[in-house]
Amino acid sequence: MKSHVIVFPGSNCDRDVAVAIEKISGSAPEMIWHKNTSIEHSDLIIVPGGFSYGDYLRCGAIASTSPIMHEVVQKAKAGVPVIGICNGFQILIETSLLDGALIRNNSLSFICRDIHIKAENSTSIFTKNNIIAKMPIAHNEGNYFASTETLKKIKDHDQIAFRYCDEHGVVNEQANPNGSMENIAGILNDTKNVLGLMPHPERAIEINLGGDDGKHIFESVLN
Amino acid sequence: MTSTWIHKTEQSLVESHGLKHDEFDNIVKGLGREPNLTELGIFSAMWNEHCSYKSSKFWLKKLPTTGERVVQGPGENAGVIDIDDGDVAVFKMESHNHPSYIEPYQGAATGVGGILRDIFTMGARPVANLNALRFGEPSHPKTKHLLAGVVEGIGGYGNCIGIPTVGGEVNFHPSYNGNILVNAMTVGIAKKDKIFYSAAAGIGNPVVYVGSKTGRDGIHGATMASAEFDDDSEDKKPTVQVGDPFTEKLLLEACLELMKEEAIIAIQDMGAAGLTSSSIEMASKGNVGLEIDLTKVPMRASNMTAYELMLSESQERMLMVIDPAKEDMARKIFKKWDLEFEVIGRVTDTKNLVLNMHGKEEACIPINILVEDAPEYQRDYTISEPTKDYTIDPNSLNAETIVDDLIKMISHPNLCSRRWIWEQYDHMVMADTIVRPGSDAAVVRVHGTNKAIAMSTDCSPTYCKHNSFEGGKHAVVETWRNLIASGALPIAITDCMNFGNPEKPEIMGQFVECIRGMTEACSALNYPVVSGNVSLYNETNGEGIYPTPAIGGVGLIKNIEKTKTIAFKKIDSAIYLIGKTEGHLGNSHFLSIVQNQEIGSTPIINLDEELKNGKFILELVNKDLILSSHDVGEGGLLVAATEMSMSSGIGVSINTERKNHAYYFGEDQGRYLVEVDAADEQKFKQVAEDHKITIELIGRTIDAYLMIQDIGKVSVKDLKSESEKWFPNFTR
Amino acid sequence: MLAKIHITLKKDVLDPQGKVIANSLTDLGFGGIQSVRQGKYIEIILDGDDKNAATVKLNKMCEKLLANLVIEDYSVEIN
Amino acid sequence: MLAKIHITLKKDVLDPQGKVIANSLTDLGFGGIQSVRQGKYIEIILDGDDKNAATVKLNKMCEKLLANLVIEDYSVEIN
Ligand SMILES: Nc1ncnc2c1ncn2[C@@H]1O[C@H](COP(=O)(O)OP(=O)(O)O)[C@@H](O)[C@H]1O
Ligand SMILES: [Mg+2]
Repeated sequence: MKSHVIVFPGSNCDRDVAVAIEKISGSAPEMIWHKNTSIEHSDLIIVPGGFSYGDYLRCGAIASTSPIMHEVVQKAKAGVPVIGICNGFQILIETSLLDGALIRNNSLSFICRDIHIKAENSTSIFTKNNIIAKMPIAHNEGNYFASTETLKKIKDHDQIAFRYCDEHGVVNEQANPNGSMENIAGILNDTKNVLGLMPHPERAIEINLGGDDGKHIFESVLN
Repeated sequence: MTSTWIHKTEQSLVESHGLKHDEFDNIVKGLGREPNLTELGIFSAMWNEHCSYKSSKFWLKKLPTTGERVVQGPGENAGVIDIDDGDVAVFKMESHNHPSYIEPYQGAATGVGGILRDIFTMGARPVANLNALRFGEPSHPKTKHLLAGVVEGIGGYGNCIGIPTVGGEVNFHPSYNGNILVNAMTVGIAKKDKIFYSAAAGIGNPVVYVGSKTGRDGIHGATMASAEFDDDSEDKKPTVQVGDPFTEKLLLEACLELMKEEAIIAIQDMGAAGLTSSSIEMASKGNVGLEIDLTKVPMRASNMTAYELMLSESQERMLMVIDPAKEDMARKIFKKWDLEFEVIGRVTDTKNLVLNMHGKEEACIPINILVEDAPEYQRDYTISEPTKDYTIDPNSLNAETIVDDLIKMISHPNLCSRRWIWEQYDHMVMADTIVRPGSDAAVVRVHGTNKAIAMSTDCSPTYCKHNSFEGGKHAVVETWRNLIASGALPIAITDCMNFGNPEKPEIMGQFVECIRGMTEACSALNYPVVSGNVSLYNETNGEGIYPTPAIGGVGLIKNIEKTKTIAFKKIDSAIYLIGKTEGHLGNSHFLSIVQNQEIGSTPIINLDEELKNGKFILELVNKDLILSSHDVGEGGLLVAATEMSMSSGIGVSINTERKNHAYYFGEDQGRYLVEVDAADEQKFKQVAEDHKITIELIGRTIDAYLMIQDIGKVSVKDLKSESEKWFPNFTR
Repeated sequence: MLAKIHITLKKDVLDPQGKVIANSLTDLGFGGIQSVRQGKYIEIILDGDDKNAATVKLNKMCEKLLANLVIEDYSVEIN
Repeated sequence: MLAKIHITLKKDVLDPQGKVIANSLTDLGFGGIQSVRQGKYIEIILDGDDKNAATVKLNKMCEKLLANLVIEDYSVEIN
């Protein structure tokens, strides 16, 4: 099992995700600096959370043009599993690996709290554990938006990975923390090997941190 | 040197630099000539209250600053304490009051940026931010804008750089209507043998500037922080600094990367008074001189003068003295992080600060006159009589209103849930937050270990106003209790002394008394001061703020499994009150919130009792005899019990002998509520008896309701929604 | 050469910020506000004085980085 | 009535975003960039057709809410 974590100058969840992967899989991922241009054989690439370039201009925009992202896109197209978490999700969206856009939370404020998500697609490698999971979100721009056609397309192709829900798995407006269309918390590409999600599974890997539901998402890929 | 153009007749120039006449005379005496403008600017920056501590130094020396675990006390960028295994915690609190009043977002953001640099300058990786905030009354027209801006600014900076903001406090009081307080605290972790200091050394060694370019930001910021506000101050706006948290993140990583090499001889962040204070601090500590070529300073604006370069407060910059053999390696690291790296000068043996620009000498000042000759005042002070006690007629209060009064209290801005604030802060990044905001202390694990540090900030300004001595004691003790209640061994504090104009004897008297109170508490609890900050002249149009010695306490939890939170853990546990309850309603939240009057005396703390009860709690923690614990503070017993319920959803049925307001809402000191598993009750009582601790069974946990026998009940869900609605409604 | 770039949200894209600004303005007593949309305004100072070449370049900058064409439109203007 | 409002940072105020955008454009191979400054562009649709009255109102909006006069300048234009 060989995994890689991409590190941008303003990434700040890179260490957290590396700790989580090592804890779950037993082997530490390799950290890849954004100025690198290639990644050798990889079983999983993670684009972590943070503020890659301060979130200046648009979240993820500047990072998406970095040399390493060109390689990540190639790998993704070749079928390598890729997960973008929070800012990583924003970056994957900006590279067009994933559809739609992430705009300002409808509250206009940063939100850091535990939420629940529910796996919608149960066929992808990331969602086969089919869970209702509690984990934190921490973002300013996690409000998922897609045009009517795009939304139809991702639904038709079963690309919605997770939706925000309440603790019992009910998807409703109260459970939507940021205004995302149809409570979308995470989506897949059409070949289902690329996942982007706003919640932070790497912050939910042990009871001491408030819960370990995040493990399921990694376990379903790592095992 | 040609400029002898300042004549004493040009008093306005001297005055506009905030210097008194005799201070100016001392400059002339020290230099043997009149200073030029650049030099005048340097003296003005160094000798203002903010940098020189001229009114407070004499009194600060009285604080206890040593202890078994103190590695570095006050005097460096931050204090350092030993947390075992070769690890240390590095921490400090700092004010950014005036800038935050002028521009709340940027003022608060750059306050966070500044305190972070103080911590990583010492070689520590910051792991937690806290903030102590005071605003005017909610009905004041500026309060909403200031609150929203400050909270967003703190979050904006901390979230971006990726350091969790895990705690703090906030109060509203009319005394802050025209002068809010924004105090930011950062805690970092380092290795004990890898701490970096600021003393320059090695004649000829390069002085290196790193970080952002210098612009005309905040010129005279440090002087402004020491001047009273008047109605014109809002026009002094163009000097506001803008924070760049992304660059700070780069600077943090670059500095920590370089610190792994043996390259840095001295390092100092550029905070207030930028290049001036950092260069002088380094030279003075190292007892050497510095020669700087200002032409080399990376500049953002064109045509900057020596004066502007020396006084600019552009953010995200550092000054270092490095080993010349490591210069190329160091440069490479900073280039990798896209930061400026320029050798701007050398260490000299002249003991002078010499500034050149375009081949011309712009200043030459002996360091010792800047530092040792800095003014120090023992200002006159008068101590106000503590406010007298006030006895409330027990018959005037009807016990039937207790539940309604409780709801009024927990939904009041000074006692309600702060969730709206801390949900805007990323309090979990770095994945080591063991106890999140909303409990007594925040608890953050030392990465890769099984131990943690606990942190809390506190101060009750109304206590300090009505009895500055007891108020000073209280602020220290309250943080201590919060650490204890979390299961931590309290180790040391940092302080941020926010007061009015020290030239007024009654304000100076408040300062003196608060220091005396803090000193007593710190000594009794073996809880020394390792760093701090003083912010004076917090006044608007002659009205001083309430004395506000904000305290930040840090403690150690050796095994995170022993951490305690305020949340009830299960149904059917016994709830015990530790400590004596007389029913002290003077100067309480009950009176201020429910009766709308600020009267009566500040409660008195018995430090022996305090120590005894605190040690008892720690013993219970060690013996695993309690499930949860909470200190009884603002609002008294019933508010504390309610907080434990709200934070868990578990209810409590209270059945006590005394059933009156004074009992339920009195703010007697030295008390805790603990939850004891029914199976452990006997053992618990035995330990209490062994230590002669006053305990009182007040009730048992139940499902979902707060019930007070013979008085009334209310659901925990309703309490929670009452407690959580004020902030969102106010800021909508 | 000074280039002025306007980046605006596409018509059917939700603008939470614009909506909140509109509400706040109304709350402040400003009547008659039908809608508010917030966009970006970027000023770039470029070397040289070939306006045509610059226009081509600026359009590319917008497409590659400055605008997100999924949700945004842009316009370029050179003084 | 469509009003266009530009909000820009005052001259000497640091623009962290502009700096990062300039670097990133240069990294992408766009040469000759001297500086980038990022501001806001707000479009407001207002009832009525009295341009003078609207201008007064829009200036007030900028001062009260839209612009942060401590660090920003603004300009108003009505079509
Ligand atoms: N400005 C703030 N920022 C972050 N957390 C805060 C802030 N103000 C209060 N809190 C958190 O809310 C909780 C309650 O605060 P407070 O009422 O001051 O507690 P206590 O009385 O126990 O000291 C604490 O966990 C505290 O850290
Ligand atoms: Mg407490």
